[in-house]
Amino acid sequence: MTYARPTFRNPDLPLNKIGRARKEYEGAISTLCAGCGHDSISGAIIQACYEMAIEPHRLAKLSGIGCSSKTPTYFLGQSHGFNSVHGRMPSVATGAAMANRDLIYLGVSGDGDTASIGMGQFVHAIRRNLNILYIVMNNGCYGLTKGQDSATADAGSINKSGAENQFQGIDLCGLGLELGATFVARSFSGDKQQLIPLIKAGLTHPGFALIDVVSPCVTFNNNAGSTKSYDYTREHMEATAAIDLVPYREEILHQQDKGTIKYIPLHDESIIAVNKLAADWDPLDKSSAMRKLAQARNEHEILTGLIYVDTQSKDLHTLLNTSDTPLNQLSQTVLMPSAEILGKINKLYQ
Amino acid sequence: MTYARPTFRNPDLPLNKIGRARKEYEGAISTLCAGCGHDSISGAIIQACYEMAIEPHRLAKLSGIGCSSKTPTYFLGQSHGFNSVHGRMPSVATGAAMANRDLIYLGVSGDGDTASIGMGQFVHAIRRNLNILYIVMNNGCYGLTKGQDSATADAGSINKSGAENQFQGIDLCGLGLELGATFVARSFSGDKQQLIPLIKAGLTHPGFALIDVVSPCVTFNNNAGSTKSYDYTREHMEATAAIDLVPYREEILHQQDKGTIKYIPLHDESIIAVNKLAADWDPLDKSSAMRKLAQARNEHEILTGLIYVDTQSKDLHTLLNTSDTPLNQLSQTVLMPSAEILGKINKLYQ
Amino acid sequence: MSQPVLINDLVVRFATVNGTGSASANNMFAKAVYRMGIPVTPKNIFPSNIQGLPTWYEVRINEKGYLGRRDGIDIMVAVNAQSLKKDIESVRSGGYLIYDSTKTLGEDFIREDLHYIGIPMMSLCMQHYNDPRQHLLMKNMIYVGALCALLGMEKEVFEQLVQEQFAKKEKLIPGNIQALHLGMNYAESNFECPLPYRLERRNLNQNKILTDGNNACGLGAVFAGATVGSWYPITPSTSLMNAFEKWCTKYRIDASTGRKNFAMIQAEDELAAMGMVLGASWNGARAFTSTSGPGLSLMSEFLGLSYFAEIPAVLFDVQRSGPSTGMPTRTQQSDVLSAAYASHGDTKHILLFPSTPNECFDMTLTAFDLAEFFQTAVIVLTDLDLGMNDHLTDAFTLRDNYQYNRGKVMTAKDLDDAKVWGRYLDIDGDGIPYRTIPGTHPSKGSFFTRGSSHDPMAAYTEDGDVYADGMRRLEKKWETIRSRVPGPEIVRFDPSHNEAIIYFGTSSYAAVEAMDILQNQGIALNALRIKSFPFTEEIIEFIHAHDTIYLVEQNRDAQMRSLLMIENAIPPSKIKKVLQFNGMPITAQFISDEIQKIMQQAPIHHS
Amino acid sequence: MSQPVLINDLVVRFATVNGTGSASANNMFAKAVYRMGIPVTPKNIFPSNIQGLPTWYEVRINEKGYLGRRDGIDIMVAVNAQSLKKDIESVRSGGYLIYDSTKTLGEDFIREDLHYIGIPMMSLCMQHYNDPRQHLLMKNMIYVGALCALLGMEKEVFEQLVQEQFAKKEKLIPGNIQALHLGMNYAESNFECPLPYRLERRNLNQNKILTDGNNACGLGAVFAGATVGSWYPITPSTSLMNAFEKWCTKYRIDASTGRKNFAMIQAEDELAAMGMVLGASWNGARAFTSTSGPGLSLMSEFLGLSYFAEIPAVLFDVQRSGPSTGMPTRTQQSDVLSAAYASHGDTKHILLFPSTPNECFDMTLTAFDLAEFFQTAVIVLTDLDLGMNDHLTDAFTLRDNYQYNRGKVMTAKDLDDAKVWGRYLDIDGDGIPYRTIPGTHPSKGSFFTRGSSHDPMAAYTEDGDVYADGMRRLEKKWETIRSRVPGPEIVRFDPSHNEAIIYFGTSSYAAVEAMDILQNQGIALNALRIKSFPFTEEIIEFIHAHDTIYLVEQNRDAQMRSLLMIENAIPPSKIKKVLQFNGMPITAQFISDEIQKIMQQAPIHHS
Ligand SMILES: Cc1ncc(C[n+]2csc(CCOP(=O)(O)OP(=O)(O)O)c2C)c(N)n1
Ligand SMILES: Cc1ncc(C[n+]2csc(CCOP(=O)(O)OP(=O)(O)O)c2C)c(N)n1
Ligand code: SF4
Ligand code: SF4
Ligand SMILES: [Mg+2]
Ligand SMILES: [Mg+2]
Repeated sequence: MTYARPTFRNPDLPLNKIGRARKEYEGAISTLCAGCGHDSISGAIIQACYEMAIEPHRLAKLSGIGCSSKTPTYFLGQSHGFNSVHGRMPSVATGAAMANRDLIYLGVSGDGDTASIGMGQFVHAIRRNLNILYIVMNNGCYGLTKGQDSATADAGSINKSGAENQFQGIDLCGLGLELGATFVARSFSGDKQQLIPLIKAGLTHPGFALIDVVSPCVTFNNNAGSTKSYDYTREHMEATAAIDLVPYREEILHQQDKGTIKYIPLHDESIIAVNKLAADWDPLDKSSAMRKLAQARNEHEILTGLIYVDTQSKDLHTLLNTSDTPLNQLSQTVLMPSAEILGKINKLYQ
Repeated sequence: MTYARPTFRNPDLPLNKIGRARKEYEGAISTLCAGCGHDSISGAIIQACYEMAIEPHRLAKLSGIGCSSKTPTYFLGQSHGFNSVHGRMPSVATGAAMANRDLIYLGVSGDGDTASIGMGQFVHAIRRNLNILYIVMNNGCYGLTKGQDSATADAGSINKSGAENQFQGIDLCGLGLELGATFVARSFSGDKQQLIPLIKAGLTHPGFALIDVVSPCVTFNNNAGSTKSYDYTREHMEATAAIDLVPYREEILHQQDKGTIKYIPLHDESIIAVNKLAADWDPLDKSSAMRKLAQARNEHEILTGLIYVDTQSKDLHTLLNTSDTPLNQLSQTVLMPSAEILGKINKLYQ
Repeated sequence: MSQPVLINDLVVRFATVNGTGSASANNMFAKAVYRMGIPVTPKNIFPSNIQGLPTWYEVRINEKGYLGRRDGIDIMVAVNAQSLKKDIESVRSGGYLIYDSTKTLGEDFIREDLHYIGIPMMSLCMQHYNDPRQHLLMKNMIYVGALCALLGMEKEVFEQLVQEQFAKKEKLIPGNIQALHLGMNYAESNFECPLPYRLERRNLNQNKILTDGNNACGLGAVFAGATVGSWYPITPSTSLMNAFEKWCTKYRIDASTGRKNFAMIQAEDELAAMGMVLGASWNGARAFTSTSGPGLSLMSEFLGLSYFAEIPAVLFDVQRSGPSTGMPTRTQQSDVLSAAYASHGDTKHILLFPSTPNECFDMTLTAFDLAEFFQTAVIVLTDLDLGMNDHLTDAFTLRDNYQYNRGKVMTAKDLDDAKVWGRYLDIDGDGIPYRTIPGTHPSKGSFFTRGSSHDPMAAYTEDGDVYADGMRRLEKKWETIRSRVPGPEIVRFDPSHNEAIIYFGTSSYAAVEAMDILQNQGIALNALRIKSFPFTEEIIEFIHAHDTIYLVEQNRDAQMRSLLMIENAIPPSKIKKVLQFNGMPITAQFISDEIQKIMQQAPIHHS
Repeated sequence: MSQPVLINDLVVRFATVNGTGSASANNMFAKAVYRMGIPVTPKNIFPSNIQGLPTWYEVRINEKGYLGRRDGIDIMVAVNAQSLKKDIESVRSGGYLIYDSTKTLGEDFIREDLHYIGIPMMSLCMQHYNDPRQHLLMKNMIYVGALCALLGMEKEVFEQLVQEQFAKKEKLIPGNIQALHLGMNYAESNFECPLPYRLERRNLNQNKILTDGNNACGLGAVFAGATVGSWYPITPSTSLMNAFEKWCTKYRIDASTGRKNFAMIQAEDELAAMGMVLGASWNGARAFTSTSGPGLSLMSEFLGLSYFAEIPAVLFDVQRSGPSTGMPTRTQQSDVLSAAYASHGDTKHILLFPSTPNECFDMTLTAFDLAEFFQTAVIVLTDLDLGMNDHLTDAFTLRDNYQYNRGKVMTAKDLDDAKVWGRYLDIDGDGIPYRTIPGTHPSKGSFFTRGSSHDPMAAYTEDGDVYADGMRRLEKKWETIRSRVPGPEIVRFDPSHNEAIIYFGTSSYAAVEAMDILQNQGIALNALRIKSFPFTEEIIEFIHAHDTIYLVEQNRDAQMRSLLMIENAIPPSKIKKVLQFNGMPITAQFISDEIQKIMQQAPIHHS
């Protein structure tokens, strides 16, 4: 990565608000298996960031270890990437956010990375309402180590070698709700139309935004009997609603009147437009979200779409009461007390 | 611990079914602070095991690190104790259970030990339906390291130094339900009448039994403003029901007719008698349990008592399909294939 | 170019794409060599991904039995377009390139000093097979067939291997046999077969098998009576647990009930995996886990508990290239120091260093015996090369009348008979106390296990002298251990030689060959192979008996050398470092070159 | 018994019950000694529980400035009935026992060779205070008052200290002053005051302060510009983070907004604490954590990432007695080896070894500078004794014109000006690459950070040679580090001496005293104090300049000796081990005795 990269731009490519082409949001060529769900999610991330006109250098993409955790290499090549250690991305992201509240944080993880080795850190990042969009590329297995069942594999799901998983699967959305996650959504790598607006909303949400994306592993867990295969997911998907993220001022006014749409204003100037599909559910009401989720689970449906959002929550920085200036920008003058003060301190110990 | 301990017994002490006095279920003298809730829980454990006439040497008591995790020294002195490392008792207990399915496993932990450093292992022990009674002595703080807020401290709770906890507290019962724990209860160290039968039921339950016991830390978290103090807990406690554990055959028959009592037969010969207090709640129905809990939470009540029990679940041994004979009792003859077999195996690689 | 004839001394490399099924074809080639009685060792060089990247399979064939890796490829089977350029560059001058000539090679790909053997693999497939899914697989069989003809190998051997491989999917046999023949026939009709590089039947593999170390360890654990296995997947250790499960499923299921006489749990991480091992061992089962570098780091707190609370544990660390995530699919011997002293405080752990699959099997039995006898962790350090590659090795055998050594365990009767029993009492003066298994006796033998300081009766203590006595007893136990671990293999000891080579693990193959290379240049070295840590007296004496030691390691920091100095006061100036750490299995040439370089340097100032 | 008069050379021990408020009274005594200009160091010896167990406070007073612990108690203030028997036994013959004579002592408690000073503490309390809650606290002030009289100390000093201590709760002052006087008066009226053991004003504490190492490190981190602190509570490191928070709350809150110019998170465990440090450092903030042994073990995977991905990190390891949970409230220097090589693979970390609170402060600044300059982890190894006990130390000072060294960081302008920039390119030939802080430049300077193998441009690679080059560059960086870390303190170097003592950290106090003891016996030693790892050239030269080195350590396994051998090829036979590891701070007597023992042993066979 010398930055002597070709700056030539095809003048015909449509540019976004900050004058960047979609290409500029791409990354290196993927080394994942052809057809891997994760690649589609990378595509959705690229599209969402392009459409939102995010300045790539203002975004930090962090991950753990796994096929899913490799994807940050394959999108947003001009952003800052950190492929940490297995299961420990949330703490690295927390530290990064503490140091610089002004970047946008995108965490990418796998179901093994999050629900097994990373469970503790995942839970605590939620509890602290860390400012991050946390995407789990959930394939119910450990792709990179060759297909073992993960902790999100459903009991009864059959893996490639024909074995039936005995243990109950962890529902990351259910867990997120229980722990007080302030933005909870589920999607499917095969449904970009649903996924892209969710990513946009998640990137905008001030606090912990969880998107659990079913993302089939074509090599190890796409067989008949698997409950994380393309076919199974397509058949059992049930969406809460169609949503869209609308930059507030610009567009909300002439959309105000569409009857079935609910508008959720976010802390910045944007708004989530929810085209309500599911009855008996209000994304702003946690109990209804929990009920909806439990109900879908009982009926062996995979509930997708936005599930819950809390627009009033206090994010990590508010909870920590840190200064508006990112800590990494404070100079020695601001940070170091004077020699006189040190003298005064000495007096206390005399 | 030479076992040349005095065997003299006061002949007047009442003995349990296996001829042991309550004293024989005690342990070393506690070194906890006078008034610490944990000591009361130890007392309840002693009483429950005495009443159940458990053979002390058939019980293994395991813990992590903390004031709470010290308590196994203070009860059941003739049982086998394992004070492991901080937050990692569940894995040690899992290994122990794998090796010997015939012992009774009692895990004791603190809120720091379970909800912070131990979160990952706690979650996964639940997921595997490990055969254990897992008691959390929950004081909302780290007693042994001098009173820092723990992850179960409620947001808004004031600690001894007057600071208000900013982060949302983790509700271990809610988490347990979400993760599929098959026995979930909450109690209060100050309410032995409620606690003792819960411990008995938990010890009998085949699978993961969680009892989250509010257990005030008199030294660091019993001040005004704390939501884990004696006073606060007493004021905000709300019980689901009064329960009792009845050894099945012996007593069930002549109790059958009491109208408001619900009987839950367990896998062995015993039965939980639930004297239903709470409306709109059935301990066998998970949704009702979740609803009940969420409702109490919204009303700032501390829901105690049995919350949920699944009497049909498959325990770890069933899931692993291990032999009835404990693995640690299999001899070399059973375990080691013959030299002939080794010869056959060699052939495969020729 | 007229070629010298080379018989039974070749390196053949297959350059393919991972996830395309070439592995089993390549493997068949290696096995055919083996069946022809010629010593052979293949190595997989694979990327850290699942599908679509270049991968290599390198087969060293050497009738003298030199089976380490050797640089310089004689025959390259290049069927991966991605890496073709580099693959061609890597062939040694005068070597052969076998490629798919369905498309002609561009100018760029032509080296004057190579022989090109084009086989139209894809077009043969297209002509003979309708199902496009078969094309990739059959292409592999075609080049194997071609090789058979080109090297003058026995086609019956290949046909037999096809039969065996598809024994359970019989209808695939004819197609595969056909592909073999397509390759053979094409080669025979278009090239002068056999080439000057050729293979001839020998009878050198009697009582040898071809298998990998992970399989051997997993199988060893079954024979050792391990009943509890917990683990967290990590390359290159995963297949060890898979092997254990496979063999247990075969030999440890109760025929009458269908129930398992073993329990395996895929843990949530490595900390939990080690926790389960300790819990199970504490409860009297033989329990183990396996991992690689990052997992070792994560287990370090629990390893300290094992040491201090004296709980048996067996851990296989199949080393890969560190630090951190490093090169997960490359080999190294770089966890030696961190394994030996894993955990804070004054801790030490027993290490075993097998060098062949046969020894993996045998040392696994030893590992469980040592762990239980000494009530402490035993770490078996293998590496990716040993664990995941097939090696030609002696057939597995059981020692005569082999009995598990369960160590000093008090039975109920022992407890009744004993006057006094304390969990950490050193009754025998060897530093090893007696333990009880929970549940043994209704009123005797219970004790409290803890990682905090304890007295001989297992009671908690903060008395510094009692604590220090306990630590000194552990030191004494360590001395006992030193006298009981497997001694070294003294490979050569001629008192007239002043210099010696010392090595361990997978460096052995290359080291033995290097000795011969040096010998040919008039440099005679004695040799010793380390098999365990702590180091037994024989190792120390051997070192003292020489002026200079060349210590061969596959790491950067000479970690084994550190251990020798720390534990045995070996003067550092005496031990010269021969270090390869690029992730590839070490070669004899590297070792002999390095040793010669050191010899040529001015003697270091001994202060 | 007629007593020799002892002036300003005493050990006074207070035996109390923890959680009863005695700590602040005892502390007041030590501070009074300090205020009288006499060198003094107190030590807390406390149990691993919160309330109700025996605890001791030991004050060494020595006008020669010997401030290590000394065995042999001259005056015991024994107010804990639980431990009374043992406390009496521990007094040196001819010493004094001050006890509560409200109840008469039983026969059992009488030793002929001691002086008994009974003060009816409880009964005085009952007579003068109504509120029973005050009894315990006032009892403490009474014995302090009695000591003042008995030792001939200045009562104004105590009165002044009471005023200061209760400055914010003024109404408590009269009661406490009264209690002081009750003790003084009772002592004066009933005993011949002062005793032959007495204290006289000196002026030896100018420019010295009395504080603990954890406070100094916490304060140092504020001055060093640390903005991110994450941690998991563990004794004895907790108070370090508390100090950081306290000083930040004082000096780092923006006056206008009330918002914090720092961020602290109590992490869920030590893995997370270190993860946060790496995340924050990667993002360009100065970040740190502190822990003790078990936490160090848990951080080991992340420390490897720091080394390999070259991310700064500052870690304070306040060592306690290991292994495992060990003795959590006792001191030791036993994480040296595991800290130096924490993590699997070939890794190494910078270590700093402060020996006084003053140095804790100063080295904390150094730690951040080194971590950022070298882009790697720096572990400051203190211990419980240094961290939690007050020490007499030079007042904190800032180096003149001290500027943070943020290391090689590319600004936006640098990026625009540079022809080529690669995250892991060694432009300067010192092994240290240039880094960027995320967000610096809209189109330049972004790179991918990873713990897997990477090339100089930060791209993923599985090329063994590229990987090995990177590892060699890290070795080169290590050599640069070796030339830049704080050099040793050469305490004495007389070329005519053949033998020397080497020590580090809290052994310094005792080592200096031991040198004088030995000197008095005609044994002259040179001396050096190690301040950092890797070892600078001066250390090596110093060692080479001597025949024998006595290396003083507070661990069992001579871990520093191991490091010297591993890294610097120091012949093991040259370094003799002087090891105390019972959890108590080391004493001069122990050191001098051990050295004499070694000297008397026949010289070891050097092979
Ligand atoms: C500490 C540690 N343990 C184990 C591994 C091996 N490992 C790499 S990826 C992975 C699991 C990945 O599963 P998941 O997060 O679901 O990602 P996927 O590959 O399925 O996308 C494991 C176990 C590791 N890198 N580090
Ligand atoms: C790895 C590790 N980190 C930190 C500690 C220090 N420590 C001991 S107990 C404890 C917290 C105990 O809290 P909790 O589990 O709630 O028990 P309580 O004392 O409140 O009963 C901590 C952090 C430790 N022993 N080990
Ligand atoms: S193994 Fe599975 S998860 Fe990994 S790249 Fe292939 S399809 Fe994707
Ligand atoms: S500190 Fe708190 S938790 Fe610990 S023993 Fe005392 S009261 Fe109990
Ligand atoms: Mg996955
Ligand atoms: Mg607690």
